Amino acid sequence: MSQFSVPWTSRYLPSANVFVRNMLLLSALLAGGLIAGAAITRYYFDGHPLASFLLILGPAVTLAGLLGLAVAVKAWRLIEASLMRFAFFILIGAVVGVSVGVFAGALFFEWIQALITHPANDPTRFAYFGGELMLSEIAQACPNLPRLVHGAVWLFQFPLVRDLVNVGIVFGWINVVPAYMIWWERKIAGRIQSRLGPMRVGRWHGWAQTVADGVKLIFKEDLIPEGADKPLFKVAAYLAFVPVVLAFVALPFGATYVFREMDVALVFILSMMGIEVVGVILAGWASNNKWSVYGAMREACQMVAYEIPMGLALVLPVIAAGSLNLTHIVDSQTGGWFSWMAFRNPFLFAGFVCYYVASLASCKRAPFDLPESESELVAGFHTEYSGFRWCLFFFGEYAAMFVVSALAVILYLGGWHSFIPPSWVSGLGEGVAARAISGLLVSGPLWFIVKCVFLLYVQLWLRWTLPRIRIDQVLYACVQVLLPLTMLLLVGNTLWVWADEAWTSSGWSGLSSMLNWSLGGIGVLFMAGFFAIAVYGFYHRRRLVGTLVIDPLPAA
Amino acid sequence: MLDSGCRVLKGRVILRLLLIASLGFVALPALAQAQAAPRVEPGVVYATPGGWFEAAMFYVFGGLAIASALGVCVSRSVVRMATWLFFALGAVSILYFLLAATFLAAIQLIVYVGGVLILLIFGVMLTSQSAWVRFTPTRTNLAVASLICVGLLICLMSVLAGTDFGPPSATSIGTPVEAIGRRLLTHYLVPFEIAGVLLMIVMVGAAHLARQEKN
Amino acid sequence: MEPFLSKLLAASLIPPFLTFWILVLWGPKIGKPRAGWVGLIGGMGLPLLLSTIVFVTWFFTGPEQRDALTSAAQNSQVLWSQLGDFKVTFGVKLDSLTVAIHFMVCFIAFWIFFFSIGYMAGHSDCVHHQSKYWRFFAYLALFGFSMLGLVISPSLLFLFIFWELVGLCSYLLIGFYFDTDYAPPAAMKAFITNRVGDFGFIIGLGIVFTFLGTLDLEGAAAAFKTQLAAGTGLFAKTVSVPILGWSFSGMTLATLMGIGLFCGAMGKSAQFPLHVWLPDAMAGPTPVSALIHAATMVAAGVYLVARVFRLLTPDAQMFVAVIGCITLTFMALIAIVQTDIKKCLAYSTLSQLGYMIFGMGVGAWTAALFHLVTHAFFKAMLFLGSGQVIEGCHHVQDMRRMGGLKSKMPVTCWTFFIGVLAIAGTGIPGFHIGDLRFGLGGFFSKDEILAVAYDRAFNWGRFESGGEHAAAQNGGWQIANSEREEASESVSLAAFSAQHKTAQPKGAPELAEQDAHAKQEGRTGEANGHGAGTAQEAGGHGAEEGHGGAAAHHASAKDPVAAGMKALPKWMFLFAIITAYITPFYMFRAWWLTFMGKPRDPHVHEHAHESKMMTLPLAVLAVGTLVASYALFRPMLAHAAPVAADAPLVVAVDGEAHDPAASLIALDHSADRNPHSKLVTIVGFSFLVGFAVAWLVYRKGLGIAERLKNTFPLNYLHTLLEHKYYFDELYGFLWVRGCRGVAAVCGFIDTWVIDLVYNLLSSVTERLAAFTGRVLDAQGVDGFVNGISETADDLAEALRRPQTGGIRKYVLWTVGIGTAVIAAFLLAPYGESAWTVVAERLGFGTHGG
Amino acid sequence: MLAIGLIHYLIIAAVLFCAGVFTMVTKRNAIGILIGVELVLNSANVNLIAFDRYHGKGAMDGQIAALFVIVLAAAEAAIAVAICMNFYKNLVTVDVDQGDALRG
Repeated sequence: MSQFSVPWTSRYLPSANVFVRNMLLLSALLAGGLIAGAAITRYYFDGHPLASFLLILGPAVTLAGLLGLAVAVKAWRLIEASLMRFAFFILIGAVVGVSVGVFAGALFFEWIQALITHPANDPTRFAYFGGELMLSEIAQACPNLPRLVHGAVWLFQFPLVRDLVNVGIVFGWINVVPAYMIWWERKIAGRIQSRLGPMRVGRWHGWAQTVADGVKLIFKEDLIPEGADKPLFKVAAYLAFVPVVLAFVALPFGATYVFREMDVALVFILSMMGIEVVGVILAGWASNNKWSVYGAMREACQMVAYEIPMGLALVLPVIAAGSLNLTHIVDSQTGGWFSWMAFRNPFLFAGFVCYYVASLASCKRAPFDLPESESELVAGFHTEYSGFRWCLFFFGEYAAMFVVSALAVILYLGGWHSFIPPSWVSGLGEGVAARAISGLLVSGPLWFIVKCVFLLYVQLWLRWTLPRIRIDQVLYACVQVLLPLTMLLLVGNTLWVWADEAWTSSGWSGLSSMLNWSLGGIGVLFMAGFFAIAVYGFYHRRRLVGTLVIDPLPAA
Repeated sequence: MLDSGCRVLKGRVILRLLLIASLGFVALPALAQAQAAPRVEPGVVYATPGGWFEAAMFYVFGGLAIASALGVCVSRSVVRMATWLFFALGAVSILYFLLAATFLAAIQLIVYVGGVLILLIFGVMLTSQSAWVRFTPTRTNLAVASLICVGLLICLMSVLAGTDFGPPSATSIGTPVEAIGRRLLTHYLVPFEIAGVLLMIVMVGAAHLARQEKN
Repeated sequence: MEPFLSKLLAASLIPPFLTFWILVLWGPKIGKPRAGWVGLIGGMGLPLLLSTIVFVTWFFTGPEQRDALTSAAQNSQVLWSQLGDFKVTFGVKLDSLTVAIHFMVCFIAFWIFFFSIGYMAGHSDCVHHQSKYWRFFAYLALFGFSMLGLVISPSLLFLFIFWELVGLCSYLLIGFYFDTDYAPPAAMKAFITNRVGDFGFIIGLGIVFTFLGTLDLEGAAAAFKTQLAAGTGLFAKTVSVPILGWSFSGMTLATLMGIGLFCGAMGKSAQFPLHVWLPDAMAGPTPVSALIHAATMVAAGVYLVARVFRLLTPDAQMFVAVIGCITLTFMALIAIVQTDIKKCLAYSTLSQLGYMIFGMGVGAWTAALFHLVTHAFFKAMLFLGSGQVIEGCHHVQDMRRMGGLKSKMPVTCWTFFIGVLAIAGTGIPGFHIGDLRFGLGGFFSKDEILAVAYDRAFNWGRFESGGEHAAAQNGGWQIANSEREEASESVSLAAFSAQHKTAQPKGAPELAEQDAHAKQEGRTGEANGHGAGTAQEAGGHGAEEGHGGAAAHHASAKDPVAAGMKALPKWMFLFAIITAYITPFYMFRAWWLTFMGKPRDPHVHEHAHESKMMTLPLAVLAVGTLVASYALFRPMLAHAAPVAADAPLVVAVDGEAHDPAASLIALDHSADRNPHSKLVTIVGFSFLVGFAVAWLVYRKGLGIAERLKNTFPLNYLHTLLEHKYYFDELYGFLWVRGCRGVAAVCGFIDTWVIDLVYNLLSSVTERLAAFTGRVLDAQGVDGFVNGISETADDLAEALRRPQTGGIRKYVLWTVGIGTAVIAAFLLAPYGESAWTVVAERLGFGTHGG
Repeated sequence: MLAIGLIHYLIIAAVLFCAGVFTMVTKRNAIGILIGVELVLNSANVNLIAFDRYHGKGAMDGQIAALFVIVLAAAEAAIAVAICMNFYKNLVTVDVDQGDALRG
């Protein structure tokens, strides 16, 4: 990725303001119009009194949107100033907020579900898209809620509405992840190379740098080279991006925070990661550029080769858990860090490492970033791409990084369970508050995201630490090292699982629990060492940065 | 310059965003199961046959499959053929979702799209001297082929039309992966093993065929 | 837990077998030091791990659970093949005996493998410039596989298969230095001698198979018992052997069966008169001598006798005892005059094996096996020590050239000394703190055998009175009770003839009379027991039961005399005692000559050195000797005894004073007849005597011994012993020359009878072939074939036309023809337009549904 | 019209089959022919799964058969691509019409 930066000075601020204002205006109008239209049609078709209610609500929402927008624009300076001061806390808060929000959303959805299947209602009526839950029925089921809430709840009985909300969440997440990861990667790269990384845009450590870059890329001219296969050139970028989005569909963030829970979620996600390559290859081919073709060829080699050890390594926990369903696999890892798959037995531990290496290769990350090696192939398959299409490739890549890390977390590192065994906090009870607390502390999307972020960090770290290896070394590492190793692990793990069952059923589980605890201990030691180094680095950050003069820089 | 570029491009940007959104949304294969609760018990598929949603999905993706197959027929560049094939295979895999064969759909995506197709493109790249080499068939060839294929299609349609398949049995809904696995390792064990042996032989054979001649 | 343990035992066979193949296939590539490590880890390390798990688990398992596990393993055997009604099953024998021996084999073999890595690396083992280091470990791994398989076999058939594999390994390893002139003959000698024994074994197996109907150990024992009780099969009045047409009277065949099975043990355990191979087997590398010819393989014979103990008759058992007695005495004598350190140890091994076999013969089942285990430990250690010496002295094996090696190899010296102490039965006789006695190895195990022998020789009379009639109520023994007077002249046949009397219907009054007789005798026995105030365990128990008339089975109430088990002849006990005095003498002699005194060959002494790696197994085995003497093995073997030695015709005697196991006869521990206290005075200090004499003779080197050798009566004895009683010469005369004579006769017949017929036949065939070739083949067959080929040629020419090679045309043709066929089918039967139907199906139809 | 039945899928399979055959017959590029073969195999798979869905006995025989077809197709594709490369190595083209000699 080339280093670029747009100085976001006050000269450009008004125009950006206008853009934001227009977009918000448009969305508010759209929302209002939609609700009004829905109300009208509803009224027209069955004369429900709700229609009149919505007819009032629609314009009200529109007005509120406009007002809010105006306030936002007028208060921009104020917001900017507070952002500058509290950006770090906002960032942390955003992660927590997303988790809490998602959790609250799931609770809300569950409630809706309970409402629909309320014994007072006939569940057969809701098997159809139309939905026939009346406002009066909602009011009957929940008499204490205000009418407004009843109206809002009414919408959610439609699966399509719920799906739309979920799609919104998925898209939002996919946008948040790459944006902040790119910024983060640049900061890490800077620190590793004894510089500071982006420091200016957004004042506090350049936190808005990626946003600025994104805006720049959107406005950049879209070039298609002469002699390129234009349809393929265009479709390639989407083929690289869309499958990753689809992979998120089956990816559970928590026990109930999954868009579509599938029996074959693992296979589905793997297949989506496989499809992503088609886009890259087509991009390389359609560019009519020999460097791009080289990149595409390398990508094809690498992906076809590394899918096998990756798949084999993913089969290990599947065997250990006895299910392909990701939620079930995570459920089998309940009970503290030592019950995570990676610490179950030595084969799984090694399998985790194998999977992580193979996943680096399948994301084209360093040291396996042969397809886009800047120094030899001039960025490889996306040499000819610019602007928004280029952006799509990168969104795809970073989202894919998140997906493979998430798979590693789900299959090997206990998914959304924290390292705390749930029995330690079992005294909380069963209420909503208790569930919320345990969702945040013991098992919840927050933990899932934290673990993913850690693995992502390791990916970034590796990229800026290891040199790129040659293509023959890449293939050697796969075919001669990883493949036999994972096959051995597969056999060993199968035998282990078999023996472990036999031992456990005979009441003797000494060896397995001993190994389990010692592997878990290794994990704890590793993490403790990691955090110790991090804390050490934080305390000595000025010395580590070295001779750089950081004080004069803004927000340093 | 910048401003005019902005204005021209803004519309296209929004269009593209919408396109991506619609691609992502429409292609969500699991939406075939959208008529039920989001929390699905494993092993049970809530596809309700006969719904309008199933019909819509079928027509969209069946149409896409047919269109892509025709695209394969009419394309001249092999890479474009492969791309069309990709769309055809993807559409067929969504048909598998509609047919409640979830596992098969995922496998189709992995093996066909992730493996075979890439292999094909690989082959194209390794075996063409120039990117744009095309071998055009003769007109006679095309005419005879079209005649026979259309004839075949008509015949097949007639056979379909003339056959009474009887009432469908409602037993086979859902794809418990476990059930497939069990059946594969019990009743179909011998074919399974033979397939495994075949794959190994193929691996060796392919490596042998594609090896570099040593001088 | 059951499948787990037996699976672990079964799994222990896999690593050595795989290791064998790995070393065979890739041995030369693996290289010199690494092949040894591969052999160590795969060949014995993993089995040792598994065996340790089993051993420890078993050790901490309660008796009831152990029995349940044993029967579960017995019941979970798998059908291997079926020949008519005869089923061959395989599985795992899981009982205390198997577990203990399995662990013993694994443990000792592991350390010997370990020793071999160092030992073999120092040997010039190149043949034609190719190292055969890996080959040694391949053989060792195969040996490990076979030995472990032998130990866990539940059936005589599999035991025999592994038995032969073990023999093969022995052959391969003895002949390891096949480029020398002495190793191949030694290997062949071992192999052929073993085959002689195995011939007997096969005959025994044949009798088992024919009459007991199964080769499964448990099944055979059960059938033996049933047939004895019913008087059928093996114990029918006259048994005629099919095929041969011989007929035996009853018990004779059973005795033959026992002797036949024992023949196998004679071969493998090198018992007189098949002992000749073992000393020559020292031609193999020293670890092999330690592994096979001291610790494990030769022990297989004892293990076999222990396993078939239940199939023995009193006569067969006496045969075993006699053979054991002869071996233990005469081989010990030979050891006195040996000068080669390894041969000295070899003869001591023979003697100790004789002890074990003798122990089996006198019924000291537990004691013999215990001696096997302790002997395995210290003899392996002794052999490894000798290997260390030989290696250190650059392949000098003559003890006369050694001496004073103590300073050069201290660890070897003192571990060797521990071995000497152990084999000599060193301990503090008659002294104990609670149950704890102080001694090493043989002090416990040999003492126990001797105690039983004493009991058998001197106290056997206690069964003459008291309990026998009472005991007659129990188990299979009732057959033998009342007709003893009729069979009095031949006690050994008492059981047999009695049983026939019972089998034939007799008058009711006679039965009643018997019953009354039995009751009366029972009462008498009871009175005796109480009145005398002696703790006659067996008699007293039997009397009570007899009195109660209850059939509660208590095997210690068995009456061995009634079954025909005679008292042991006193000379046999005497022989064993004498040997107990000889053993310390020659062992101390060997140690003193090797390590103490002054160096007799300065050249050897100068270069002697000790290898660090090879001392580790010595130390471990020294500790193992100590542990095995006291803990772990004896209780485990005692646990196995009641079931494994529950024989209907012979009894096992429990030698431990405080541990009367259920079905074993306890020793007579009354104060005046306690064998242990008797032995203290007879033989307790034999080791001191032996050591003292040896020290007196050899303290100043070889001078005194040379002088003694030349004095009158000893010089003849020395010559006799030096020639090993001229056995090799005798065999050479009998068998070798005999075989040559037979061969000459065969050669004559071959030349003058068979060849004549062959030549006649060949000339006839030649003429016939000439006719066939010229007339039938050239004209008839060739013409036919040529005609076919020409037709095929024409046909191919015609078929070549459409083969254009254009793949697309093929497809086109195929599809076109297919379409045409479908179209033809479609157009024929249907009048209605297909499209109408399609439209209707799709819902566009005008007809309506 | 709304109720999707077996026949709908069979029609799609038939169209795929014919398209595959057409591709096989008209394309001169060896890989093009391979693509046609894949289409044909896919149409067979659609048939298998559709019959399994509508007329299966619940044992999923059709799905398993389709699974085997996919596996074999993968194997076939690997071998075929290797053959194409050999073809190219020998004739410096992948035009199957050039390869009509019946010798290696």
